[in-house]
Amino acid sequence: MSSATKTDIEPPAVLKKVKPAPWSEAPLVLNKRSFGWVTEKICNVVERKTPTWWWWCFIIALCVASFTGMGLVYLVSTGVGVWGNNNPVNWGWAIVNFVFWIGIGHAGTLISAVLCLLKQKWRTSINRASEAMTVFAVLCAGIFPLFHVGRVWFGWWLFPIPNSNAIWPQFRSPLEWDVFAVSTYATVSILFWYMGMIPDLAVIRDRAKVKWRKIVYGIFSMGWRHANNHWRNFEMAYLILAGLSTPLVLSVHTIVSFDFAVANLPGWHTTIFPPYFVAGAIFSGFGMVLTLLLPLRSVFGLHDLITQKHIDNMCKIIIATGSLVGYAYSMEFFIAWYGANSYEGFAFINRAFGNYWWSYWIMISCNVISPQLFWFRKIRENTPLVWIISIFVNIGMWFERFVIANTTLSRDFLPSSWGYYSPSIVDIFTFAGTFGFFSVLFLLFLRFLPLMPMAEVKMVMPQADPHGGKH
Amino acid sequence: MIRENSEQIPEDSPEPGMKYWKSLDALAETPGFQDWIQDEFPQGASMLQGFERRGFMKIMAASFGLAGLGMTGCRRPEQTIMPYGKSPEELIPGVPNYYATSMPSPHGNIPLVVESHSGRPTKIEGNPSYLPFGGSTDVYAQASVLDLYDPDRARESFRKKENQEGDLSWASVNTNTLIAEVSEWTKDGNFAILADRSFSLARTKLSSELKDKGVQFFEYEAIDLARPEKLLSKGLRLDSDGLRVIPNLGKVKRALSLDCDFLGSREPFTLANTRSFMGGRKVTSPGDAKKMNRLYSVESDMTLTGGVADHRLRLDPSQTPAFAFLLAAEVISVRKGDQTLTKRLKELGKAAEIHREWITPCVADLCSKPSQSIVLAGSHLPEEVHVAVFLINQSLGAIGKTINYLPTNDSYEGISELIEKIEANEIENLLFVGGNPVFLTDSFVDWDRIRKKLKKVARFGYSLDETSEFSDLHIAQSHYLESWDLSRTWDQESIVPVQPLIAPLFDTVSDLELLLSLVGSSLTAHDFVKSMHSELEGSKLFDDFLRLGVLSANPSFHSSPIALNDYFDKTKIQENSVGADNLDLLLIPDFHVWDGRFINNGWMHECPNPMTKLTWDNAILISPLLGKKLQKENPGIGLIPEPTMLNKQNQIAPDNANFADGRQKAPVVLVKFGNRSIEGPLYVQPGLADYTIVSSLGMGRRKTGRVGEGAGYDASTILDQNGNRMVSGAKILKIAKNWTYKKLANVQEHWSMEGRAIIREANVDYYSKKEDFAQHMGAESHSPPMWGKDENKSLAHKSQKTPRGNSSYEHPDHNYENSDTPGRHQWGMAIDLTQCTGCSACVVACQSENNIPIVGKDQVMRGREMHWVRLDRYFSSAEREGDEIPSDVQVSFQSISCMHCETAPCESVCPVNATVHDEEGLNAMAYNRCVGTRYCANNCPYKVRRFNFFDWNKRQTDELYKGPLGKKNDEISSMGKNPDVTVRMRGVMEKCTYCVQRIQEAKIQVKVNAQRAARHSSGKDGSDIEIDNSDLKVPDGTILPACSQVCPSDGVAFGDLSDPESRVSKLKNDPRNYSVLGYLNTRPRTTYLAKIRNPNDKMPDFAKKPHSYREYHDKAYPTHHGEGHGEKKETKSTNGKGSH
Amino acid sequence: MRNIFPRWINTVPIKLFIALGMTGGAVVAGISYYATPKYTRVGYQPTQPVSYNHEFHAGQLGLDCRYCHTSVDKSPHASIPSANVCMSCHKNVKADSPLLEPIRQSYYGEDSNKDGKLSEDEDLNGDGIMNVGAPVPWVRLHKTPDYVYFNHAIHVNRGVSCVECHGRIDEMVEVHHDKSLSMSFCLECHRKPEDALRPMDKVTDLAWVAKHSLGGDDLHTEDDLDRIHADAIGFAIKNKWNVNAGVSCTTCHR
Amino acid sequence: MDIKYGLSATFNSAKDLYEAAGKIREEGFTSWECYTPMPVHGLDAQMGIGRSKVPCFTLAGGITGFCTGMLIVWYMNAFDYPLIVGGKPYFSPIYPFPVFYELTILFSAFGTLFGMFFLNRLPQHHHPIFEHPNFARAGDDRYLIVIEVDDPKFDDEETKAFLKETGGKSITMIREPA
Repeated sequence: MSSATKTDIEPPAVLKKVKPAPWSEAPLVLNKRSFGWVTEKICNVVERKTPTWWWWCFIIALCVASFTGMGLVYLVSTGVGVWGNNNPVNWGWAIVNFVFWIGIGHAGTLISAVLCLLKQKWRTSINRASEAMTVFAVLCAGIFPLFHVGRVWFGWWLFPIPNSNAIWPQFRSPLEWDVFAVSTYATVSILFWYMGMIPDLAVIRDRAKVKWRKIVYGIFSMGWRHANNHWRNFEMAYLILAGLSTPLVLSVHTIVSFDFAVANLPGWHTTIFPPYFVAGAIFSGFGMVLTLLLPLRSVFGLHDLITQKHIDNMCKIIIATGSLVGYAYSMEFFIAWYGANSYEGFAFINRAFGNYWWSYWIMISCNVISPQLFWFRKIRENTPLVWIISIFVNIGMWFERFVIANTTLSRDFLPSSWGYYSPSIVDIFTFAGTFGFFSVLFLLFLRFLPLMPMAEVKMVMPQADPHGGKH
Repeated sequence: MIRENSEQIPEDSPEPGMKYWKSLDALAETPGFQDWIQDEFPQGASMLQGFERRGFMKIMAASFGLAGLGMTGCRRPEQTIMPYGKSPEELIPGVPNYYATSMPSPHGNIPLVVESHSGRPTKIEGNPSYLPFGGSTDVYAQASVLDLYDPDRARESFRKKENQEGDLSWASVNTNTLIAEVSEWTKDGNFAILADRSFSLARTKLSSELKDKGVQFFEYEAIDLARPEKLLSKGLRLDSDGLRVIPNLGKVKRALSLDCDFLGSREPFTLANTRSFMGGRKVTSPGDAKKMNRLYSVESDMTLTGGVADHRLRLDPSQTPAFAFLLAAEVISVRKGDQTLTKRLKELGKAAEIHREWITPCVADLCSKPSQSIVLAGSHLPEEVHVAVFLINQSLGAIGKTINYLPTNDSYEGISELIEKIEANEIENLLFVGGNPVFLTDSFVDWDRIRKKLKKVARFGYSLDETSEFSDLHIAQSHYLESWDLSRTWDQESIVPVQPLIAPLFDTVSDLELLLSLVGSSLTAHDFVKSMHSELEGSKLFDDFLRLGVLSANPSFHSSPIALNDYFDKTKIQENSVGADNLDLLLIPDFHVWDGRFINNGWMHECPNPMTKLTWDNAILISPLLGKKLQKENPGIGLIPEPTMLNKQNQIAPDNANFADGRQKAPVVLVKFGNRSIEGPLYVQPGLADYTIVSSLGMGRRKTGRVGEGAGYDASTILDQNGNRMVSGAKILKIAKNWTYKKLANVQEHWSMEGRAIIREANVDYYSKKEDFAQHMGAESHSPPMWGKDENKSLAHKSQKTPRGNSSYEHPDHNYENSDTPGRHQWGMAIDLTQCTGCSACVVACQSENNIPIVGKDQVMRGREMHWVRLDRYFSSAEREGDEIPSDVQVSFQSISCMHCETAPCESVCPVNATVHDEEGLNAMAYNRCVGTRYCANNCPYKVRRFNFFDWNKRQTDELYKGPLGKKNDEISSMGKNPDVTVRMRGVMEKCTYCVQRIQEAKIQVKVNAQRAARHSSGKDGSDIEIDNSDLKVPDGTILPACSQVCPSDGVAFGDLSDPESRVSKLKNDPRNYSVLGYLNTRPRTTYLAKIRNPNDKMPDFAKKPHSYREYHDKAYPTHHGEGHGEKKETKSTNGKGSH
Repeated sequence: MRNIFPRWINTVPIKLFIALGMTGGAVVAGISYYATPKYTRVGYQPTQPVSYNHEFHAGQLGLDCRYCHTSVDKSPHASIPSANVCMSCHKNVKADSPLLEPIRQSYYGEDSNKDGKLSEDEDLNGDGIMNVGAPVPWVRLHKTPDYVYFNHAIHVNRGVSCVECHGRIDEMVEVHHDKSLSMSFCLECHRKPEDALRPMDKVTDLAWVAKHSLGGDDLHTEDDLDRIHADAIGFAIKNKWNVNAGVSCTTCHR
Repeated sequence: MDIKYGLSATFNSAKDLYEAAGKIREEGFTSWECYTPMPVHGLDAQMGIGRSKVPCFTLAGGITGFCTGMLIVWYMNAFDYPLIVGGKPYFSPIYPFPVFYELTILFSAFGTLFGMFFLNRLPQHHHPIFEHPNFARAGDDRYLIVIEVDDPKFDDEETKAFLKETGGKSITMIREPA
């Protein structure tokens, strides 16, 4: 690499003969920054005095989050009736939001785990933040399946706990599977996230001037001491967790998709759901990552660490997954037509042209059309535009879940029981609140935790090479 | 259920101060109560146990320590009540008793057997001893028990107080003092009583006694079902006061109804009619299909009768007379009757000549089976029509065979005479007994003027209403379940008792008691009835009479033929033609509230009108043609929705109303006729005569209880003093500059079956060619056999042995055979769609039996109605444009409730095992295990599961959104709850259980009896006695779920599938038997028998296949589209699956 | 830079871990003991308005349960006797024991001189009818939740003794709640009915235990034989009577 | 009197550390350790240490998870209280799939993390190395090598000299206050 070519050590004789093709990959850290600079840059975010903008954002986020709180209190005290659900449409926004948030989570795990296995070095500067996103998104998601039930106070019946009624959960139900999938997902994400943070916490601990910082970071860094032996086990554990998270992340949305695929309703009962949901999840996840990181990048001036290359890569993943999702949409229609089941056929015609046609076309335009813009370098390089499109992706993916859940339920088998669903004000506020809740958590993360894994960033810098850049 | 625990009230807690509980404790001192403890009810104290444990028994516990006794005690009437044969001799706590009584109704008393849980009437059933009804009841009888527990009924008597501002308030008074006061009035001669119609012998006797005392007695009934009989006997110049039509439809093969809804709720004797007529449509083999009767209906409204009809002609009421005359002319000429009469009738019927091609074949058909035919005319039609119809039946020779004419002799003076007398100052004091005349006659009586002419006015009524506001005194009336009476059925075949199941809950008296004290008799109502009974001919023991509940009398029918050749000479030919600006207006009693008497009955309000599917409201019904016209002329009206793309593409049929978020948005209009008018929301009703407006009486009351407040609009202005219910020359007008709208709670937005094989129908000829046509419909006819290799095994074998699912892992048998607890029965249900008229009695019966809550209009509009039985109504029509709302429709009803699928989709998605199968094939729903994920409801293809979105049973329906702060329900309403069924709390799912409480009770009884019998026979300690399975099986027909027990046409069969001899097994083996959505392999235990129609191929509107079948065929095989009637399709579907 | 924490801190984590583990275990144990019917119901012993002595009546006198609880074999509910049942004996026996005052009140009511006739001054509310007094407010002991439908008749008639759910009432001076009556308690018996079944005439014989009919046998102790015999009887009855105690929801929940 | 822990030498680049480490290994030192701001690839080999043992813990966790999953489902739905649910088999290895799948992953993850902690003897909040005056730089951009006093070949002077010639700067003795 550029820095490596500068070193005055003679390359071995072999290379003289081979003449390797000139290696021109954009560097992952620009302007030949030093380790010190990286450490300074990242720790500074945590160490410097709390900026006023942070306080403003935090307070606003807190207010928004309170919507969820109030919504849930009202819900539990009064009954599910305060939501818009009705008889044909027994699942309204609650489940839509659940699937939406879970989906958001996926990018984090994907970046930190899958890309790690694929040895994608560029992941290093973005994985910490996206893992944080995963954890917080899953927390937001968890709220809905828990509170959408009629008697929350009996929620514990879903867990296999011995009781004096001598009766157990029913393990054939996708909802029961969700309990295991989601709780596992949350736990493993947190473990992975925390373990990755230990060395960085140690760094902050070592730099800390104030007593309480020393103690708090000291406790959480577990007495890490950058010893090679530590690194050895750490790296192994990290690799294994990555290896575990990869099948996990795929299974979670597969199982979430079972909530629909296992049911027998036209438009739900399809085998295409698992892959299609996973693709959608990654799609929306990367949308969210961009939505979060682009502002961070400019606020903290991380342009050298989150480079155009990163943005390009993410945009490309969005094109790919977006197209996958688009393919799934068209394939659903094909199967519905090819299967020649009149109920199935109608379900899809109804999706596109029936009482919820608008939601369908919002979904198509946001998920299938808008990402295609990323084919053009100009657009990928126009950061504000990328940010806007990433938001479209999020909107689109929320509507995808809405379309799947509601169009099918509102018009299923017997025309006599057809109905229409529209959310109540409580629905809307409860959902809006979760964004506040998410922001609160994310802001706290920015303020107190290293938003990039310093060690990993350093590893991909030329200085890290023990052979002084000899390839 | 869990509700109770949350508000368990300890025994020692002070009583909650509910007025009537206090009064109960007071009542607990009354002699009757004490007596009863002494004699009747030794182990009364133990009642507490039985009661306290049920949700609704909290209240008892709340009253003093022995509330149980206190309550149950004073619930019991003074005199001993002989239980019906079914019930045990003495009252055992926890075991319900059954008592025979009867419900007064405008068409005679309905004989009943009432289930009573320790003095609390909870469920109404028909009395099978009265054969014409065969133990069935109508929707009103079912709902009437709720009125007993109506929180808004008059709990004591009142005296009106009017302060300076003129706004009135009521001061409560002891009832007896008021009665004493009123009986003073009888002394002077200018006292009159205006009573509602009653079939009570006791009242007749007393009223005559009153007349002797110089009291003038008048009667008024807005929907006077006795009117036609008066008209007829007048027309026929008979000396009897009336000549009542008593159809005898069992023998009928051909029937024609002239705007007569003789199967619906608005004509008298419909229970008997339904039973006998639908009996004539029962089909078990192509053989009897040939014998099946045929119904022609000529009607203006879309009635239930029209729904059953094989041929239906839409005709505006003003055109009906002409049609009747032409019909008469035809029949008489075919039957070689009097020429001149025929000629005259032809002239009169000129206007109907346009229907000639309909009439000729129809008459030919009627006359082909003369003595087995019948023609019936609607009660709102004019005298001439009734006479003409009499002549038709006479010349058909139907009289005495398919129809009887019963001379009736109860003359009475009506309201117009009363008014004249008041005008003439002959009356100063007036007493209203029952009814609600001030509200109903407002349009033609100037009550303000009348009031000035009257000195004192008293009102005897069930609740404070318009008439009470008109009066100074309100005397509280008892419910019929609190009263004694002796009365008659409509056909006067039987004399029936009205006996109380419960002492008056409040300070009320029955009408009989009132009249008794007015005549100054010292007898109690019971003694009076008893004495009257002893005078009856053929009467034996009073107790036996009460036990049986009926005493047959033999009325003598009119037989002598009548010649009326000159009758029609002075009848003038009316030339009036109908049109958009000259509409006919027909007033019918409202389905929900009849003439307003059920205005405060939540069950009736929430039971959807079978045709319009409206709850909590009535609407101004207009025809699609008129609707389209209005929509075209005023684009802003928003009456019919803009055709969507799917409509245009013929993917789905257009809705017949605008639905905003599931709420029907109906424009409110003014209908003007002469100087009168009505104002209400419009509703486009397929099947209505083009220029007819149908409007219903009884809604839109000004003064009601909380339930009926603001329900519907008032159409009483249509009435006039002659009791006419038809007006011509009506016009529809805008009420204000811009359109105003009313939100209606419609429970079924979509009226078309969309060619899905949900209700499967065929005509007799096709059915006789192809018995199993139903099995060749729907996706399952193309799928592999549902039962795998067992496809051809017997039903019993399938129901027990065929494992569910077909995977390679070990499956549970249906009956758990490999477990320690194999099922002894396999429950199942078969519903014969041919038998369903849509009377909706099953809906309310189920609600009453299973403690199903009322959710209120707002929640119904949100799609949260709780009925376990949903009566789906579909219209189908001949081929139509994609976005056209049809005018000529065939109606099909289907009652849908939990199907108890053997491979239930709801079960496998429940995460907590709250809904699982039991060993007898019931899909159990354990409310107390449910957490309320609602996944099961989503996954139910039939959408029969209902979720408690709120605490329906606890909160008032208008306080739901206030949560814990909302007002609680008045506890009295919970006294009527069935203690054998859990009262559900919020957040749990519920659904039809096949009345599992009845199943369990029956099984327990059988076991107990078997065990005791065996022991007695062995005489030993019992350890050696042998009891085998057969002793422990419940005999077929013992268990009747509420819906099947109430059904007038026996359309619902329930029983054990593992017993090949059971009725249900036999029905399920009928080739017509099919499963709804069978292709999903849910294997429902409730299956349906396809509907058979019996059209006449000579008729102009004859279609080779029922419309719904055509629609199905066109959707399923688009390539043969339009061959719906063709011969080719015939061959297509006969060679069944594979050919497509 | 210096150490932030003292040396002893290195042992804290493991200690913490153990401590948490133990408290967790304690909490679980506590809940499963104190918060389940085994604890919340068993032993409940309210004071009754009349201190009726079951040990004396049922035990020593040997009154049959059904003498007072008349509807137990006919109805879902075993009724509590009304005053006249008590008085059928206590008119003569202990006719004026102060303990029985409430019963007499309830029984005689207005007939204060107990001559069975109503005199003018006795007729308090002047209705000319001899009214009984306020009933005796017995306190309820055994209670299943209102979504559970327990039926006494079927159990009593099919050879399940009172003792199975109510314990040795005949040994209780004042009755207390003896069994947990939780769902698992019911299931236990419904899964193995043979353990509870006995001959019909032994149902109200709370002291009954299956005695073996074989002679002494040195291979077995008496108890073993009794146990074996009891099982044998249970199974015999179960099969002969075709007893099939359901374990599905509909058996108890409606 | 302070307790000696070991001698530390500082290096400025990964390369220097790497080579120094090689030399120390050849010298035959046994208890010594490198402190680096990030994992240095190939250093294990250079220091002569083998592969990490973490995977064993993962495997153990995984097996436990799988068995737990299968067992609870079989016990609860097929053995203890078998109920007829949608006519499906009481037990089949198919429908519990999501359950045992997730539990396998969950338990492996725990195994991994706690295995790592165990092998690294973490948490250990107190350690002599923290007494090193310039330890903070080890997490930043400096590389340390510490040869501990309890190494048999350790000798204040010689080791110091030896470290110097490996190219280590600012050689310091780490002392821990008693």
